This record gives sequence, C-alpha cells and structure tokens, in this order.
Amino acid sequence: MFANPMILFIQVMNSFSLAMNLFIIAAGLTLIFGVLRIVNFAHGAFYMVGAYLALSILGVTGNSNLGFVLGVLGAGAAMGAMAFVVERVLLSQLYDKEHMLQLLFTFALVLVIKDVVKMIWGSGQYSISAPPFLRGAVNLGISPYPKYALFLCIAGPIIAVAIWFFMERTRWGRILRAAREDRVMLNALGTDVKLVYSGVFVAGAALAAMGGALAAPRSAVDPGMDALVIIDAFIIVIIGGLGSLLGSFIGALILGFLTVMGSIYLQEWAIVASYVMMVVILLVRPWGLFGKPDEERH
Amino acid sequence: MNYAKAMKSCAIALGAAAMATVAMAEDGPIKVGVILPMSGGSAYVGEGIFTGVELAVKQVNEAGGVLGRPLEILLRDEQLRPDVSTAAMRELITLEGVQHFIGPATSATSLANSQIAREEKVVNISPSAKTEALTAGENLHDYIFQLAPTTDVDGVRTVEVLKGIGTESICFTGFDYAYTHDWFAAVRANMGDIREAGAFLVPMNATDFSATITQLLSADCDTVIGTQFGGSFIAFIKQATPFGLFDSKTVLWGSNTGDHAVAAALGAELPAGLWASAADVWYYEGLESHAAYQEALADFQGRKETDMWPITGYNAVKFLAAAIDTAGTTDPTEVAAALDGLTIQTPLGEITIDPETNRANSPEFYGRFEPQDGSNAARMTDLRLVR
Amino acid sequence: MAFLEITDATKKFGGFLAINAVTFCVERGARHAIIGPNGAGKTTLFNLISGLILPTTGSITLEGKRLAKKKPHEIVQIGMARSFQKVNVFPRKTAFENVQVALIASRKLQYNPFRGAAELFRDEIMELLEQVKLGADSERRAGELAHGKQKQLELAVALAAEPKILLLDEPTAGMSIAETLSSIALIRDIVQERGITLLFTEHDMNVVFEIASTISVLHHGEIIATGLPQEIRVNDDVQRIYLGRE
Amino acid sequence: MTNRSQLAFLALLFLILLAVPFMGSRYLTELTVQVMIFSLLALSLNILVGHIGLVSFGHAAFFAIGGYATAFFLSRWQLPLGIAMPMAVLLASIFALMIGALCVRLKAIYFAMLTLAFSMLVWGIIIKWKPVTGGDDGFVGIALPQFLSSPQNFYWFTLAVVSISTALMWVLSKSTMGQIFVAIRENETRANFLGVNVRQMQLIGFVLAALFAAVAGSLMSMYLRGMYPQSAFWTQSGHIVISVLLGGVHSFVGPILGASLLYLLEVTIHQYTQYWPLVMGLILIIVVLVLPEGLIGLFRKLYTSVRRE
Repeated sequence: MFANPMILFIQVMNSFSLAMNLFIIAAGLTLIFGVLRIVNFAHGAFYMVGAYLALSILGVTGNSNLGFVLGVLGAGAAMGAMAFVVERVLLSQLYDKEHMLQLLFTFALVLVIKDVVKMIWGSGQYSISAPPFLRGAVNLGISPYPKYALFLCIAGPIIAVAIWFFMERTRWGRILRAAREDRVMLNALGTDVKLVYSGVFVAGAALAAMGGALAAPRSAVDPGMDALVIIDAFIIVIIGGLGSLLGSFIGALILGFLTVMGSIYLQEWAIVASYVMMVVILLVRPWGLFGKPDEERH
Repeated sequence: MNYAKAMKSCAIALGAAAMATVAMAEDGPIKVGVILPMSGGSAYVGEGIFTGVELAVKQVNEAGGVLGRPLEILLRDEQLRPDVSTAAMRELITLEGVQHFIGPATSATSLANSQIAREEKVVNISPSAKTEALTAGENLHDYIFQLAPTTDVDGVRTVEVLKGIGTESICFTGFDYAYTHDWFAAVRANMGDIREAGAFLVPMNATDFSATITQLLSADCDTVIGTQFGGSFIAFIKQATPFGLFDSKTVLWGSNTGDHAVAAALGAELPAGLWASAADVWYYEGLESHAAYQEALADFQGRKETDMWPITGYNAVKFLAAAIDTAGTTDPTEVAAALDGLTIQTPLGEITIDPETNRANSPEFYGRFEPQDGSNAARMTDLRLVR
Repeated sequence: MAFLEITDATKKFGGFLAINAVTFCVERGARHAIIGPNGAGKTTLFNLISGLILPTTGSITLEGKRLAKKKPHEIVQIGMARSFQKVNVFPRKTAFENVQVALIASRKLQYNPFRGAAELFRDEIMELLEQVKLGADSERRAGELAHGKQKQLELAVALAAEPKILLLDEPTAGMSIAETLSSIALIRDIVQERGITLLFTEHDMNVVFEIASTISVLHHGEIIATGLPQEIRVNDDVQRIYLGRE
Repeated sequence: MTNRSQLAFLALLFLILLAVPFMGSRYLTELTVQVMIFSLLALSLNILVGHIGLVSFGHAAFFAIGGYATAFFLSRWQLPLGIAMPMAVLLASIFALMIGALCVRLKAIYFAMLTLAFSMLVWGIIIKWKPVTGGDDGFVGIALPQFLSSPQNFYWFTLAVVSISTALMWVLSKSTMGQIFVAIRENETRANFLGVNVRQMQLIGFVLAALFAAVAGSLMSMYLRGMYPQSAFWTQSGHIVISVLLGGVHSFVGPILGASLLYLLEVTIHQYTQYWPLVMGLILIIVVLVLPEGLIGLFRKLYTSVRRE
C-alpha cells in the first residue's frame, strides 16, 4: 500500500506537524507540573479559552495577518492575566496542602470555565481561518502541502527552543530550575517563591491559550475542543517524563507519528495504540523517557 | 403496574368522588420530558432541538393546548452518557410523573432510554437518532418512535444522489463508530455498479485527519463520502481544503452537515461543490408550510438564518400533541397506539409513522454547497427534498 | 563460618566508588560498631547489608544465607532488623500501633483481612514499650513524640520483629547528652538480655567504646581496621583519620 | 472520627436505608439505589487511596468490567444471577491481578497515569469488541432475573449487597491487613523493613479494591439495564477520585459522604439549571478551600464544637 515513497513522505510531514501542534499544547502542562508539581486538569480548558479569545480578537481585527498574530498573542496575554488572578486568589492557598486538593481544584476549574465559555460564546461552532499568508498550499515538488501545517512544523521547534533558551540561559530560567529542584533552597536564596509560582502558572496557562489559538485554524472552535485534546497532552507529558521539556518534545513526536501511522497501519485498533504505547513506556521506564527516577536501588 | 393505570383502576373502583379527584389532577399541564445534550461538544444539537420543542409547545399552548391542557417542558441534560440519560428519564418518570418523552439525541443514549420506555410503558419519541438498532429486531417495542430517517434510508437516498452526480468509484471515510459502519453498509448494499476504492476510518475522538486525507487523495476514487460531524467536520474541512481534496474529488457528507450552522461557522472556508444533507434548511422555498414555520422560528429566535435541528424537535412535539389529541387521553399506552400510523402535516409536508416499524418517513434535503453573493455563509444549491 | 559475613562488597554510584571491596565478619552475640568520619560510607554499607540497595559486586551472608540479591522484606524475615539514621516511624499511628504493625508483620498476619487488630498483642506491645520506657506514651501519635522518644520507639519496633541481628544507624543522632546516656544503657541491656547480635554505626566515640565489643573503621569506603576497642583506640591509622584531620 | 462514632453513623445510615422503600416514593427508592452503588464504588477506591495511599485514575475499568461481564453472563450465556455476578467479580479481579502487578511497580503520579492508561485500554477494547460489548452503542438490554424487576426488590437486593460489601470493607479496614495497608501509606520504607512485601500488599489492595468496584459495576449494569463504554472512560475514574476526596480519605465513612453528596448535587442542580457544571465547580472550589479534609472534616468540626458545648 505504501510502496509510494512520496506518499510516505507526506505522511511523515503530517506526523511532524501534528506532533508540533500537540507539543505546543503540552509544553505549558509540563512547565506547570515541573515547577508547581500540580497536575493541571484545567489545561484543556485554558486551551479552549485561548481559541475563543483569539476568535473574539479576530472578530475585531478582521482576518488579516496582523490580526492573527494579535489573536494568538492576545489570547495568551488575556488567559495569562486570568490565570494570574486565579493563582493568586485561589490556587496559591493550596500549595502547602495535599496534592490531591490541587487536583480537585483544577478539576473544579474545568467545570466553571466550560460553563462560563458557554455563557459568553454559546454552544455553537465557530471557525478561525488561517491568516492570509498561511492559506492554501505550497508545492513540495511532489504534492501540495498545506502552508499552515508547514508553519506548525516550524513554529513548534521555535517555541521549544525559545522555552529552552529561557530556562537554560536566563536568570529567570535558573530560578525556575532551582524552584523545580528545591523549594526550600529557593527561599534561602531570597527569591520570592510566590512570584516564581505565579509566573509559572501564568506562563503555562498562556502557552495553553496560545496553543488553542494556533490549533484553531486546523480545527473548530467549539465547547468540546478541550476534551479532545487534554488526554493527548497528558499522554505526551507522562511518556516524556513529567516536567521535562525535551521529554515533552519527544513525547509529542512519538504520539504524532503513532497517531498518523497508526490510523494507516493499525486501522480500527488505532484507538488503543496511544494507550498501549503509554503502558509500554511506563513499564520500561516508570518515570517516563526523560524524567528523573525518584530513587534507585541498583 | 403502571402508576397512572393504577390510579385509574383505583378511580373506577372508588366511584365518582374519586373520579373527581383524578379529573382535578388531570387538569394541570401535560408534562413532556425532554432529554438532550446541553453541555459539551454536542450542546448545539441539544439546544437546536430544544428550540424547536419550545416553539412547537408555544404554538400548541397558544392554540389552546392539547385536550384543553397546556404542554409543560421538563428539560434534562443527557451529557451524551447513557447512564445519565436513563437516570434523567427515571427521575422524570418517578418524581415528576412524566409519561411522554422527546429525546435523547444520539444513538447510544436513545437505545438506552428506549429500554426504560419499554419497561415503564412511557411514550418515547426520538427526534434525531439515526441508528437502525433503535427500532429494529428485539429493540422495537410499542413505545419507541423514530422520526429521523435511519441509516438504511440514508443509504438509499445517498446512492440516488450519487448516481445523479455520476459517481463511478467511491471512497469512505469517517469516525470508526456505529453510525459510520451502518450508513456505509447501507450505501454499499445499494450502490450497484459503483466501485469501492477503499475505506479510511479514524478512531473516535481523533482531531487530526491529515493521514486519511493523504490516503483519500491517493486513492483511486472520484467521490468521497464521510461522516465526521459538528466540530470534527469543520476540522476535517479545514485540514482537507489546502490539500486540494475538494478540487480533485466530489465529496458528499452525511451526519446532517448540510446544517446552516455548519455553513455559518465555516463561512468562506466551506468548499464550493460539497454535497451534504440536512433535515431542514431555512432558505428552502418549495412549501408554504415551510415558509410559515421558518417565519415563526425566525421570530422566535430573533434571526432569519436558522439552523436545521429545531425542526426535529418541532415535529416531535407536533406528533405527540396530535397523538394525545387523537387518543383523547394522556395515557401513554393509548397515545403510543395513536402514534402508530399517525399522519400529520409538518412544515415539510405530510409525515406518517409506519405502524409496523414505528419509523417516520421524514424527508431530508440533499444539495451542493455554493457560496452566496452578499452572504458569508454558503447555501446548498441543487436542493432536493428527498422523501 | 561467622554469623554475618561481608565479603568483598563493592558499590559504585556512577563513577563514584562508595564502598570498595569491604570484607569483615560479625560474630554471633557481638556488639559490632562501624565507625568512620562523615562520608565514609557507613550508611551506604548499612543499606547494602539490609538490602535497600544492591551491591555492585561481592557477597553478604547471614548464617550462611546469601543476602545480596534479597529484597529488604526477605532479609527482615531471615532475622535482621534495622533502624534509620533519620527518624523513621509511622507518624500518624500511635506508638502502640507502630509496635503492633511490626508484630503483625513478623507474625505474617498482614494476609488476614478478617482478624481484628484493635487490641491484638496488647500485652506484648506494652511490654516492649515499657522496655524502651514509652509505656506512658503508648496512645500518642508517633509523629508528635519528642525526637529521643521516637528513636526509642524505633528500637521497640525493631525489637518486635524478634531479630537475630539488629542494625542501628546512628542510634543517638540528634539526642541530648542525657538522652544519649540513657539510650546507650537501654540498648546495651536489651541486646544482652535478648542475646541479639548488634551492628551499629555511631559518630560519638564515647558511645562506641561504651557498647562495642568489636569495632571496624571505615574510611573512603574501605575498611582500614577491625579489632577490639582497645586495639582500635591505639591504631595508628585510626588516630590519623580522627585526630590528624586527614 | 472515632471508630465508635463511625460505627454509629453506619448503623444509623443502615436504619434509614431500611426505611426508604416505605416512604412511598419510587423516585427516592431508585435514587437511593444509585447513591448506594456510587458509595460502594467510592469506598472501594478508598482501599487504595485512603488505606494504601495509591491514587488510581483507572478504577472505572474494574467497575466497567464487572458491569459488562454481568451483562454478558446474564444475557448471552443466560446464567443465573447467583453465578453470573460472582463470575463477573472474579473476572474483574483477575484483570486487576494482571494490571495491578504491573502498576504497583510505579509510584505516585506514575502509578496514577499507568492505571489511567490501562483503563483507557479497557475502554478502547470495549468500544471495538462489538460482538461482546455492543461497541459504542453499549450493551443494551440486560436479561434481569424476574425477582429484580420491581424497583422495591431491586432496592432490597442492592441494599443487601452494598451492606455486606461495606461490612467486609469495614472489617478489612480494622484488620491486621488493614493496619499494614495504612502502615504502607504512612511510610513505605519502614513497612518494608518490618518484613512487609510492600508491592505484594499493594497488589492485594489493588485487587480487593477492584473486586468491590466490580460488585458496584455489576449492580449498576443491572440497575441501568445496560452497560456503556463511558463507564470505563477516564472521566468516570476521575469522578470516583473526586467523590473520595470530597468526602475525605482518612476515615472509613468519608467516601460515602463524598459520593452521596456529589451524586445528589449533580441530580438536583441538574433539575434547576442547565448550568449545573458551573454550580458544581463553584461548590467544589469552596470545599477545597474551606474544607481541605473533605466533608468528614466538617463533621469533625461540628462534632468537636457540639462536644465543647
């Protein structure tokens, strides 16, 4: 069936662009877990809000290139601002409580956010189209390929590198890494831990929202969009290793390829492919591909 | 034994005094349980159907109600979960004494609720479920009525349209679930010498269709038919357009994607030439009754360009009201009997419920989307109301 | 054959040689101390013997049974109990329950979902608690006890398993002088009375010479001397390590 | 709460439950059946969460397996209930043994995620194995034994099964095994150095939790007259975790309170507004912020203040 290497090449491209789409969504989730140690169920809801915010911004700016950029950035900024309020007023009260309470809180947040979205935008479907410069296809020599998918293939690595640069090469990044390793030490260093936590939660939420805005031109903006994506984001973060950016990147690639190739070669059993993969990876490496084991016996 | 029946036999046994009490109790409104998806990705379906229900109930009540009693709606969210939808139905039966139900919207929830309807002997009109299983074989019983055309009917109608287009070879795509399999089976059974060039299904809940789109492009077929619906249909269109799928193939879609809501959401992104079907389109001008309905609906919703789902809820209420009227009582067994073979005038002409199969011969629109001057949303042209 | 034999045990963490070809024996009934400066590898050695970590090479036997591949719980069942340098109790359980859990485990009652635990082994538990001078604290939560008392509780918990050999890692760590003194006396009396072999690490030399019948000196992961207390006291290498500031 | 007050609570609850069918409301009777089943489900998860300290996000898998197996044995093989139900529970326990053996090797969040992956695998198989499970339409129409078709009889049956299960779990929680479970939650390493094979005990707990979840699933499938794939979906697992947390994990009766409140809230809010998720979400947020120990914390506070007076 796949004797044709050109079709296979296109499928590889498809896998990669899906992987990058997924990575952009998962990056914020892994960031929040890495520093705050919170499994954020509301991540999908933030993603959805991002898409709706971009929709509203584009409603004002019109469907221009600039409008699209503003839509993506504006969605991130607005979501970040809301996340700041939520973190300061509510979530911050739970940091020294049991992990499970934080989980319960983010779950409750999902319920609230989904209904608020429904109140504001209704339950109908909307669509955001790709900005004019990313509409249509480019000819890859063998076949047309959507410009927007190609754009995601480039945007994903850029975002990955940007986060990496921020984490590894800036002062703020060093503080964040310190926070990931040791909260007590961070306090001793005199850095305001509160600020770091707020910053991380805001950044994670903003990334989710921008992920929603960036994914919108390939999907619908509707009240079900969060449910479809959250489980994929979780799979990526878990198999990559919680808190590991590189792990999420690799995890996204694995899931992207598995989804595309699975639907071709596994066909009707593709539905369980990602879960089988997750089981296998966790059994071989219980802390994920790039996570750190908690302890060792050997 | 059924509660109402018990009440009745009691009443007869106890004589006139008791009869008066019962009559008093029966003076109140007739409760209609409406169970629809009101949250999550399919909420637009539930809200659409519910709008139609509300409009019809308003009209019925303004015209003096049924048997002189007004209809009262009790709405519950099915959440697309059979356990929730059955719990809601039981609650309405046991707590509110509801004996007439409209909904749920999807196949799985409708199948589940139908079992309760059978056991509790309450009337259950399914406005939108298309699955054969709902009224086939062992699942068919006296209290369940299916208004939407089933997948078998869709199969026949689809092939008719395909032959009209001149399809010679066909590819299938869609979510890997019951509706897809049923509809494709019906198309295959009827397509005669149209050649099948492959079926490319994606797992349920998938959000990325690029792999299948690539497969479809390289498959040797002139026509593609598919079943993604709602948001997933929109996603499919947006992903397939830049690949040029709609330039190289004729595409026909099921799952009521001819709905104006879909066209409005996609706007200019809806590819010209896409064939689709819908239970209703507001711009159809062939029938007086339809024009009157659309005027009322536009009035009710405050917008002229309405969606397709309201008509399913609207017709369900009209059937129920007519049946109660015919039966002369709200007793569900008698109402169910009245629904057998009942014909009513609907906005889309006469519709009859077959007394054998409990299925209605509801018509559907098939057409080809073309962009409209002066409007953002494309409309179906070559519009045909298929019965 | 000695009671506990450690032969050529080596543990590498990555490139770091934490324990290097350690060989020594503990005789039955001995009170054997492992001493050495901080970072010498005492706790790592304990973790190797008790099965918390696996040795890279080498063998460890108790009464001729090989321990090196066994899991901690299996080693406990052979007859070894240990305490930890950091207090390690069940904080939300009472002192009574802490000891009870140990008894349940040593009698293998953890597989019985029907046997009520409430008053089980009361007399035995109280006896053990009295022995470590915690009789009055039996109903207090372990996490709320003073540090010294938690250490005593750990001792009771370890004894509940009726071990043949008891490994105590820094039994007086973090104690005041008074606590240390009474604690030493307690440990010595109990092991003598019960005929338990004792292997312990300790930083306080007074404690070591008070209790130990044999001493091994660990330095940079190697045993540099083993002998009677009076021998160790005059050993040149030991003098150098402890007094010469290396 | 002390053992005595918890027992008193359970006894009182049992007496109230005995009276429910005589209150003349079929709605109340059926609602109580569901509340009992969800309480049993929450209690079963608490063996893992509260006792052993493992949070499973895949507990619904065993609820679903129990339900589907009961449906299948009753309807397809026409087995009598007395055989079908124990067989279904046994089957779920065997699955739990296999899945659990792999899961207990992992810790904390990774354990949670592996259980989640397995339950989604179960969900996928349910969706795809149409001849046995009915696929995405669900297993519709269960051949219920005649004596269970009346709501009253079903109530008594459910009450009996749930009460016996609850009693067994109570005995378990107070047993030597239960003590060891809690010891593992409190301090895994210490328990290990008392000679406890921690993983083996975790596995036993995992299987026991699955066993009672399967009992709940079995009852639910009969009550619903069908079983549906959503019952194995991760959201269902999340729902169980939330009931347990809402009630409070460190007491026996907490999960009963949590599951009951959650279900009753869902049902009643639902009757008043279509914005029920919003109301639920706000209530949960308030509980999290004000009652971090769950509802049982509220009871404890009330109890102490009453005693002080």
